[in-house]
Amino acid sequence: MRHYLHLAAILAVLAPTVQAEDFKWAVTTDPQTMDPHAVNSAPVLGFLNNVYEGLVRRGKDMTVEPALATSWEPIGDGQGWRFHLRQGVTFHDGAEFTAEDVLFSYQRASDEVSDTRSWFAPVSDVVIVDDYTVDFMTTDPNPIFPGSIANWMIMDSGWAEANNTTLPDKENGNYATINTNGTGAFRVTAREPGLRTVLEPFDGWWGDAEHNITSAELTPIQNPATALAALLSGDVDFINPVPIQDVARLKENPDVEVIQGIEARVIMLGFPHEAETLKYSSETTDTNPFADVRVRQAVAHAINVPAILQTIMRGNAEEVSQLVSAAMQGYVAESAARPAHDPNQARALLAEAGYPDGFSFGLKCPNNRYLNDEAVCQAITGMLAQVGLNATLDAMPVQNYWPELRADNYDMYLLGWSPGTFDAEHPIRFLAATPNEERRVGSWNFGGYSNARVDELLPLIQSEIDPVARQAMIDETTKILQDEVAYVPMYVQPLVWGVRSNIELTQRPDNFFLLRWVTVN
Amino acid sequence: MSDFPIPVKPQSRLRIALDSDLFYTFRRSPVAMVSAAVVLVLMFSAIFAPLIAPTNPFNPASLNLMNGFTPPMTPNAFTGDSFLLGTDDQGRDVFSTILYGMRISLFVGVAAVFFAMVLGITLGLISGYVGGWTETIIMRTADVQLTFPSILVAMLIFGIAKGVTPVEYRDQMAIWVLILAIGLSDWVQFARVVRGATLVEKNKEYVQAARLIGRTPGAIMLRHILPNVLSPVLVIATISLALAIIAEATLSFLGVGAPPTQPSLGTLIRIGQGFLFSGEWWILLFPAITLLALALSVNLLGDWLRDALNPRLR
Amino acid sequence: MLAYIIRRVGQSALVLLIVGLVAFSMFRFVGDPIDNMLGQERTAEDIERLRAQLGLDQPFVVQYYKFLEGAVQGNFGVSYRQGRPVAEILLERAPATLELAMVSGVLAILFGIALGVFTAIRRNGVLANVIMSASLIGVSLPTFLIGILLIYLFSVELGWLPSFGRGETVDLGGWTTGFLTESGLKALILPSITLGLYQMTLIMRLVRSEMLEVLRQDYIRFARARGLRDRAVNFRHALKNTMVPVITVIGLQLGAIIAFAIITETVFQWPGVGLLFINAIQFVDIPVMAAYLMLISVMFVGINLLVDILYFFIDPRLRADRSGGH
Amino acid sequence: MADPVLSIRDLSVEIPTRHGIVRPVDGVSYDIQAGEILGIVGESGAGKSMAGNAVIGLLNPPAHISKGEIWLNGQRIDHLKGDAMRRLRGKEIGMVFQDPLTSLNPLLRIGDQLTETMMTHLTISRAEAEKRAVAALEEVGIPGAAERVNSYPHEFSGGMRQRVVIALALCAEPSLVIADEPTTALDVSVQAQIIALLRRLCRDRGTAVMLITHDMGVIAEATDRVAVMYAGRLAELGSVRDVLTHPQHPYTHGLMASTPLASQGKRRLHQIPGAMPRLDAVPDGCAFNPRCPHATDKCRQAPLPRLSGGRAACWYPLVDEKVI
Repeated sequence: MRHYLHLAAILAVLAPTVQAEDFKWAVTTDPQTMDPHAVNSAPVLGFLNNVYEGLVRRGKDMTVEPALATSWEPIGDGQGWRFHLRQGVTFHDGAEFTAEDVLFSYQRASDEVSDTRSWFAPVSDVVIVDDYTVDFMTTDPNPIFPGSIANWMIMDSGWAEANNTTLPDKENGNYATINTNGTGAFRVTAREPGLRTVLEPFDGWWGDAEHNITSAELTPIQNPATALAALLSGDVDFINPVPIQDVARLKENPDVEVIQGIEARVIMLGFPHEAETLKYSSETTDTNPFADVRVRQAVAHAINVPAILQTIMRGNAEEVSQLVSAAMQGYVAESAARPAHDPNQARALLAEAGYPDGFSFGLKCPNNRYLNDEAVCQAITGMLAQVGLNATLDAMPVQNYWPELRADNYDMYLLGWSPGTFDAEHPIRFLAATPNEERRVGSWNFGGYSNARVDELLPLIQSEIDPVARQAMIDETTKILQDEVAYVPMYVQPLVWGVRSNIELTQRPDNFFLLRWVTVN
Repeated sequence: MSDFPIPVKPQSRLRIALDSDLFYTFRRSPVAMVSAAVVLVLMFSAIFAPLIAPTNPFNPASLNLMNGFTPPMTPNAFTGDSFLLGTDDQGRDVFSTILYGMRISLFVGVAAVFFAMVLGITLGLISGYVGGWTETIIMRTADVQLTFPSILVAMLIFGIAKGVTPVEYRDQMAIWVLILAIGLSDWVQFARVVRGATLVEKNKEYVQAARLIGRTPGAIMLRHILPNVLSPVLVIATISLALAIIAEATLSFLGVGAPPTQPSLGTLIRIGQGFLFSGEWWILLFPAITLLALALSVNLLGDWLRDALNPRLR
Repeated sequence: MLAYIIRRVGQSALVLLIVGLVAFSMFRFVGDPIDNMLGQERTAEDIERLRAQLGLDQPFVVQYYKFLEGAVQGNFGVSYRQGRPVAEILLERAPATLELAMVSGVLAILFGIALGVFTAIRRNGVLANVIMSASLIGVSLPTFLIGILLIYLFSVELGWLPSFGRGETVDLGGWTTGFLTESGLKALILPSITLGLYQMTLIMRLVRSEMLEVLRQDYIRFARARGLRDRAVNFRHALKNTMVPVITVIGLQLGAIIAFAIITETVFQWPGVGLLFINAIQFVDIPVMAAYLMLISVMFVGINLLVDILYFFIDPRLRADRSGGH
Repeated sequence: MADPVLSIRDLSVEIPTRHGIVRPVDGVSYDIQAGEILGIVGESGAGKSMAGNAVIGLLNPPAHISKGEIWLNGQRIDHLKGDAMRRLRGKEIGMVFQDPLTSLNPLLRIGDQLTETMMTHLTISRAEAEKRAVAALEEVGIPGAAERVNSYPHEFSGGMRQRVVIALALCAEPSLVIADEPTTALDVSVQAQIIALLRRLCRDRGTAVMLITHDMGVIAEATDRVAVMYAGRLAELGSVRDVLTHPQHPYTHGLMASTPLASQGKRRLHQIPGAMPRLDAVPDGCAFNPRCPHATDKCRQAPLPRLSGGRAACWYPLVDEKVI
């Protein structure tokens, strides 16, 4: 039996440190790994942006700004991009940052086992020009490349080799799964996966500190009521997200402030375009009404988005007509109008399509993925029922949801999409293009929506350097998707953060929380 | 006192019931009477919910989302509609939802307990009467079952049932799966009690006599042993009912409960707890009070029944 | 006695095997771990590759066999979610749950027995009846609601106690304890009440009914007829005789405490194995789920064994009976 | 004659029930002298145990003494409550129950049960109590008493356990022992031993004994006087020889006639027609009148004569009618 005691630990605890700059925050999901290349998910990348840095980064308004690269320019006529690296940067362990690390991080992040591999799909080669200059060669001209690698984080090659973590290991984990060594403004000093992660400012950071915190602690709190209680009681300084319904109450509370924004995530309904028949209908068993564009239009007209926003979202979200929000690059302002809520027109369209009495079908919905997803689906069920579309709602946890969608077990489904590149091309690639394994497109197009013109436009959009020409093609695609009602985009999910009143921080539209913009008063 | 000679004279069933000691102690216990009244009123309103409830919250077409979050007895800001107990996030009348939700809770609870009871009594009778390997297998299974916490059992069953049910039927399955899950996690105590009582009864003279005159084991178990073990079973059943209703609520909290479009009381509470801090207290409070009243009354009745059916404690 | 214990251990091993098999057969239905392990920009090919790497494409019997093979050697695999050995994670989390369960269990047993004896002795007293009825409130509301209400009252409104977590902990050679710090002790209060309330009610009611049963036994009448003091009759004679069934149930309830800790830990964000399990379900972390279920089973089996052994010490009759087999 | 150890005067016990108040003991009076064994006999439900319970103060609520007095060694005890009564139990009044298998706490060693009892009532050290416990067991004829004090009840046979029970009842040397059917649960072969033991111990110590039984054989064998109870009332009270051989009450007569006594040889047993009335439906007049072959209207109407001077509570006591 071990019985030795960490006296120092006890003493440290018994004499609480009197530092007002201790900052504690809570999120729903713990970053599952500390490896920046292992998992491409918002909780991981958002957190690691405090610890690791990329060649470029996004500012408070999402603009691409220099980070480990001080400047960059296209090479020749769209053959690639040249990045000039920042000098005098050191990793947390003291190692110096050089072009070697950039190449290593490219190799690591673009490996088959890396989840970030798709970022480098356009890249044909990476060439070290000198210690502080690196060229990224692309197969086609790629105008948005610098912005698309803003979350690609640079790891020290020497550290990775020394700790045998030259490749990420999702399945078994390795040194980098728990340990970090970035160049960022904060370094991880304690990591207890799923419980807490403690950070401290990195003294050797190259940038100017805009924060005043001396220590920060992240705790995942899953139950929203508990998280809110923790904020209200002052046990934490910041929670993300705040349950929508509590926004109004929190605003009245002088101890707490609510910071709201519009997230990039568009919530939409999807259809089984390819299916022969409905799966969950009690009477319409030999055909698929959703293959008819009029039926899809009817759905769009049946849904009263303003009512959803008014009640369930409590006026904290904005409606949207296309697959990206207005904050994204490539948003089509002239197509901003949503189909009006018009039950009569919906009924007329259904009659026209041959379903004057409507039909029954199954609506699948996650219940722990998006803000109030289940409640929204319930409301949609009610609205559709009013025009004769009798949906049976099946709401389930997200771990069951994706397999269901992949198995085509739905007649209609709810989906949220947040473009990782902040560009309209992203949803076109994943949601609108005809699914094609080889070309790596349409991987989230569960319904198999297919339009030859969209498929034709996508590669052109991807390689067009001229912003005007590119936007014209996006306009056209957006128009097609709207006309055909490929999806029914409804609203943009709101960002709602809750902070104690003595905290100042910055909310970035991608829902990333950066410690370097936090001030404790 | 139990050895006082008791005269046997023919009486009508009602007369027997009214004259019984059970009814007598019932009349003497205000707690029992109040609880019974509460349970009866709640059961009645649940059964006749479609007649009592002002709206049908399970019919999505009848809902107006703009009625959402209307406080009790206050006109809605947009629609001007007013509701006795207010509305929830979907604009459903809380009063109606409680009535319909109680229907589901009671149905799940009663059906689950009934299922557990039938299963437990059957297995208990068999293992007690037959003995040998049959008994060993049944009672070891019971041990395995006890080894597993009931909510975990329920979660496992829920998971498996979701998996094996054909997708077309999955939506209607939720309720039945709940019944199965709660019932299966609850049969052991019935089986144990019945087995114990069977072991005692089967050696009594009347059972020996029945066996001697050639009654089949099935008939002996049903006609002779079963009636003698019913009173402890009844007590367990009552308390299990309350537990089943709570278990359903807990499962709902863990995300494996009744579907939100047809919420049970537990689901209502799960939904309502999300509005505890936001000021819409009525969405949580009224279902919670109803559940409390229901479970408390059933428990109190079970308590009373246990004491009343145990003549030695009287 | 030894033969008995050996046989029990054998049976327990069988129970564990069955538990494992059942657990593995159901993992397929919990969901698909792949989606949580891959990001938004995964391809169908990525999915297949990862699935093959994890062995998820094999029949569950094969997966089960592989799990057993590892488990026998003390290797429970690597968490899909955390990429760390499951055994390590469980060991890290176990102290939190065990401390919580211990405090709740002790509270439940102490108050349960005391109130049970009280309500049995004063069977017709007003206070006893009030306690009996009031205790039912604890079992008439779902645990999660009680927890949330406690947080609302004591953390948010009154600000007396922390709303979540374990507070500061002290590391005693691998065992983190919350017993040694003020914040750790404070953090224990609400969760242990939430967790223990139900069990306390159960134990109290059981003790009461067993006491009533024992109090009308001849030997209690005989003890009274010998003029023994009430205290001696009630505690030395009566309470001791209620202990066999009470200990059985307490044993089972200890297991239930650990199981119900799932809910309490979720509500209070208590960093124990229950929370780990709930997270594992959410992320379909099969190795963690499997190991947790095995851990729970081992605990149950161990507790049951312990309870049986306790009988020997309490009831002299069993010491004679058991040698022949039972 | 010295003052009696126990004197019961017009004792009534009542139980309120939903069917009205029942009186399982109704106006009963009798004395027991030191060293005397009084047998109480009657059918089950006749109130004999209830009277014993009333004396030792262990009536189960809602049963209670409604009337009458109980005097023990010149002290009135029927109104004593709580601790005062408790001090008498075991110390002044010992009690032996019917079933030795259930009378002993299964979880405690018998030595502990003995010392516990003695130390409750006598100011003696534990060592002294342990010594006395061994002596007490020896006295009741338990072989190897010095070792057996450490045994648990289940390690004894039924007869041995009843000896232990007697040792327990007598260990604080009470002046009165109430033995409630002490042999009913025992094998016939050991019944006589237990009765003999009880008789010997009480004679030696001059303890008064109230021996409750329905077994006429035990009465004949062990008691000095006998009280016959019927429906809560005393039917007949007298010396055992008188009552057994010359019963004056028709009920006693019937009871004797229906009892197989060894002396009687083979002969058809007599039956009393009917059954004892429910206690909530005791007929007016003499409780026995519906079953009595000699009953007249007087028996059916007039209040029952109380047993005072005479032996039998009967308008028409049988005179010298031998039971053969």
